[in-house]
Amino acid sequence: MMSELRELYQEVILDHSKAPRNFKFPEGANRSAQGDNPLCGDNLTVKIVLDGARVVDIGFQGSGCAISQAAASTMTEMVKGKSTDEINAIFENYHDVVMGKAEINEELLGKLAVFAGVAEFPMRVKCATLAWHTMQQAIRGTDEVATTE
Amino acid sequence: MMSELRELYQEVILDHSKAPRNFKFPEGANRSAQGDNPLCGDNLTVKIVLDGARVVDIGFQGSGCAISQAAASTMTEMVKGKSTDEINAIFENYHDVVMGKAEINEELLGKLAVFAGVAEFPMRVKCATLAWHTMQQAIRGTDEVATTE
Amino acid sequence: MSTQGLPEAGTAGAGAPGRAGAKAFDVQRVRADFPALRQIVRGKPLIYLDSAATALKPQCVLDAVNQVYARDCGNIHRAVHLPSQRATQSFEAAREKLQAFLGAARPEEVIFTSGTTQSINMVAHCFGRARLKAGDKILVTGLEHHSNIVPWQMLCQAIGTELVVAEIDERGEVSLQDIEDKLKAGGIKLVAFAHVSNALGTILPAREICALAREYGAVSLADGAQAAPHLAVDVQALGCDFYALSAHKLYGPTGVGALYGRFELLDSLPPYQGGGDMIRSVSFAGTTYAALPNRLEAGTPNIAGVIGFGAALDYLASLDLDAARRHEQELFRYADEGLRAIDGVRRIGTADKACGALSFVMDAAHPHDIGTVVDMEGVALRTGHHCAQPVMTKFAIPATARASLGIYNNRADIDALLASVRVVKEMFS
Amino acid sequence: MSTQGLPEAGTAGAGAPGRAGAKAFDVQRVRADFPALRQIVRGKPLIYLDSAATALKPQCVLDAVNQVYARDCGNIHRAVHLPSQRATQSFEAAREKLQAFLGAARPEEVIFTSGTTQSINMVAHCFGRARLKAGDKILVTGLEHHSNIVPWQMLCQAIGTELVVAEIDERGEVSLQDIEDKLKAGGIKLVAFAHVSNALGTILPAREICALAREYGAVSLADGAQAAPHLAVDVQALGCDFYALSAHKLYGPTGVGALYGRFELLDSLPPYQGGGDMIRSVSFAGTTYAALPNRLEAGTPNIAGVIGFGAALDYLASLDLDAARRHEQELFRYADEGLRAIDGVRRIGTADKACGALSFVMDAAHPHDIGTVVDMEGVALRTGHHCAQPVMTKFAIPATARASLGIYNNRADIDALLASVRVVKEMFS
Ligand SMILES: Cc1ncc(COP(=O)(O)O)c(C=O)c1O
Ligand SMILES: Cc1ncc(COP(=O)(O)O)c(C=O)c1O
Repeated sequence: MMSELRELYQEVILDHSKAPRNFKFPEGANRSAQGDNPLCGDNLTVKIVLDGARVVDIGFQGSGCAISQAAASTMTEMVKGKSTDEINAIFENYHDVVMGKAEINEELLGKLAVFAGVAEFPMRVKCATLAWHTMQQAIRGTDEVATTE
Repeated sequence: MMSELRELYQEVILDHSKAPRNFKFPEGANRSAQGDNPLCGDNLTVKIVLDGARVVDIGFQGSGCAISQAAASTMTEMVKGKSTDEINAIFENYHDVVMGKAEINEELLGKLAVFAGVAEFPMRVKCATLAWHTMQQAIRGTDEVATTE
Repeated sequence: MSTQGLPEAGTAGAGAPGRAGAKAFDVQRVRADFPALRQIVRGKPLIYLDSAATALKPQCVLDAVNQVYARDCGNIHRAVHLPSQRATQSFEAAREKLQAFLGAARPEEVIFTSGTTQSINMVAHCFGRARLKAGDKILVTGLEHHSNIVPWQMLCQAIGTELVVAEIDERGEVSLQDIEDKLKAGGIKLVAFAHVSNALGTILPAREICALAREYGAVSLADGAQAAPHLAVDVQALGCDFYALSAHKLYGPTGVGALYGRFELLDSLPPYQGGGDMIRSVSFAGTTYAALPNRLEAGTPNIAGVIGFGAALDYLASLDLDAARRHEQELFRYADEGLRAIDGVRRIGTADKACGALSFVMDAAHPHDIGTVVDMEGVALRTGHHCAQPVMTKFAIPATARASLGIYNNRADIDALLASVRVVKEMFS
Repeated sequence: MSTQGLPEAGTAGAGAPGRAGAKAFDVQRVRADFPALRQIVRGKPLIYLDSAATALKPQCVLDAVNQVYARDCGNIHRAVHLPSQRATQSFEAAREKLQAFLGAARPEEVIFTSGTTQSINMVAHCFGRARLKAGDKILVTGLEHHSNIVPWQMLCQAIGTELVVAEIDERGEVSLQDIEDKLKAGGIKLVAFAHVSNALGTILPAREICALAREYGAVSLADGAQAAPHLAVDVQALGCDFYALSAHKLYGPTGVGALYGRFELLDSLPPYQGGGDMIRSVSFAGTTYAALPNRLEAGTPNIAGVIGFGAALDYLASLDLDAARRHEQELFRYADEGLRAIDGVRRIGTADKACGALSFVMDAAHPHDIGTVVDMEGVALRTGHHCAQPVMTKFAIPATARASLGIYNNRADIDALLASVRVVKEMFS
């Protein structure tokens, strides 16, 4: 049992949750969205410098559990500099992996592979995806609050 | 089992239900009340000629099952000419008998003893008491509709 | 032979009985799944002909409820622990089962309620108060259950809308022409009608009524409490905006029902009750509400009940429902003919298309006395106004005796009913 | 040693633990009555510390529900047949059991609902819309569950009443002086407060609050969802006008609750929902309503749920409840001390008088992570805002982890909790 837990809380995740990267808003951000998980109280704001269809810079702020903080932190590292098409492809695989619906595409996910353990914890899927939903909302430029419901 | 049924639907009851006595309103009635059983649709109106504390005349109209019609019919026969105190004493025993809570006081109930079988049929107690509740409402002179709830 | 009893084409999914290729329905096997049928009542095996009031439950429903209480005993949606996770998953799975059963487009269109009554009150409150105004009209029919009358009367009293009634004829049918005329006259913003009448068995032309409502700009609500157990329901094919039903009449637990609502419409409604689970965020400065379906499901729901409802839907899905419905229709016809053949019995509700419930009165005995006598014969049926007093008024009777069918009834049940009715006749004449 | 955990005198019925003559409480015997405790979760026997969310059910509740579905499967109040008779009798017997449990004066003062949430919404709707008007004030406290906030906010939005909040202090207590000041300022027509807080465990001085409300001409409503399982409730001694509770937190089924209302007040309210069973007579010309309790119980109720609730009340009546409550209080203190002794753990809610729930946060880990880790240790507790977001805001935390007690918990459960919290600490620091 404890091995599943180690699988969930991998070093990378603990590390990112304790010292989240890009935990500040980028200068010149032209896109922003807020996300929250009403059932557990997690909330975060993602701001992006979007140039055409490319995420030039990104940062976030907010509070949440280790999974959601680490997910946000690794996400910012992962998407910075990428096009929205590339980002969509990554999120699609990431989402399916944490839902337990697909195998990891290592090439696509890279470091994000550490989130595979989430699939064993259905109640934590939302924690792993909130930041991503919020980021996509920001890119779409809609004003709605993203939620994970 | 059928014997309980014969006990319930005694000849006297069937007879009164088919040919209810005092099934008309007495002339000079100075008291009236309406009763209904919202759950089964039975309803009746009782009118009384009350002289002081004595029921000089009484009649009823309405529709209902055999038990409720026979109860109303036998009631009118029973209370005509009696004082409200006498009537209360009769109803008290009658009520307790049909509820299965007391033995019959033959002297008091007379012909009403045929209703003893109702005690075996809890869902029919209301049928046996609606007319009585309505009559008492009429004597009290309140305007409310009597119900058996 | 009357054609009464044939299900409505298109929504009923049943063909003529005995047609080539139709599988036989194994009612004996089905009966074995219902533990309540194994009991002896008044010295005789129970003959249950009161399914329109509440249906018996198959063992798998008992087992599902039991499993929630004996194992997956956690509140839903909010905890990370395993019993709660399991309960949450079964709860949401039940929503998807009901979505499939009703043919709804999305699971969020299914709101769990405590029953048909609450489903209709929810529409009266949320849609009624938000969208209707004084002078607007609400059309109902003359055969409605009180649950589809009183909420509208209460709304009318609160906000000044008006109730318009499409009366029924002497067979217990509504007239589409009459409904169209009333819509044409203008002002009707909502049409609320029973898909099947609980007092008369009449199957209403639901698809046509919904189409008329839409044509004249009114929203439609079908009360499916009696239809869901007997007809194949497809809310999209019916074209209704709202559909209400109760689990306990559909072989499921008590205290559960559902409201289907077309997504865009449902999503535009304010919440019904306030409380846990229906919010996005609460503060004394201002509260925001959750998305569907949670917004309309305040508080801890009937978790075991909903999961048991899911088990009932699984059970129905495991049967050949077309065959079951043909079986019920045959039985309906058999009972109808048997009752009519008894001198002094008058059937109430003789619509061309009917199912489920057979009401009757007798010259010799009041319905209440019929009920007591047949109960002593071990036959459970219902007597009274069936929460449809306007129907009683229309037929100028105080009440009826009503036999109603479930998938577990067989010819022997009907034979017992007919025999017991003959006992009544003998006894009172 | 803190005096935290001592039940309120007068309503709690518990004395000091270990006092002379106090019977020992046989928790092992009680545990054997709860089938959910026999399961293995994550390879370990379930440690259930989430009773504030929903309590486990004793076998007799399962049996009672089962008996309704397997035998007494009839709708209530209207049929003459035997299954319906039996169900009706058990249903009304449950009302009398709850009357006794709450110390209500008459059975008609007990209205069955689908839960605390519905009970409070019923008062907001029926009392609120009939009796309050724009500008009237409603007082709640800062520790309320969303169920005792949102219905009032919705009412305020609908009719223009205003919400006044008696804030809590850093221990999670309300101030009677503050409440009196607010009442003195005028305009408050209703005081709605939790008898016990679900997030903090605080026991509110219910009797004093109700007396103040009465003194200043306001009606009082106590939300007893968390109090009923832990304190001896006597609505007449408390002097409250309304009392709301849920069966599922009181070892009973889901989808059932009740509203107690003082007869004269309750009897003066208009109906909540319209439908079957709540009417005296229905016609399109005009409908009249039934007497209490039926007027407020529209539609087919949760029959099996209510009867199961009756069985839960019987079960509680079979125990030495004073001893059970002393046992719970000792355990509460034991858990409180154990949690405080772990470095990096901070208890949230440290009122003088508390019971049931122990909230805490940790420096090392977010509550959600605590929940997942302890769940893997087989310990079920709850993490989140507990439907009390204003409490979280007040303490400036996103959420807490909450352990909550039932009569079946023992020291081993608390030891397991403490051990699993130490695992969390190790894991995240
Ligand atoms: C204090 C309090 N009030 C109200 C409620 C709502 O109860 P229910 O969800 O059973 O309606 C709860 C339970 O979550 C509670 O703890
Ligand atoms: C046609 C119809 N509508 C509504 C209802 C009310 O259903 P419930 O009592 O389950 O809320 C019933 C059942 O009595 C019914 O037959």
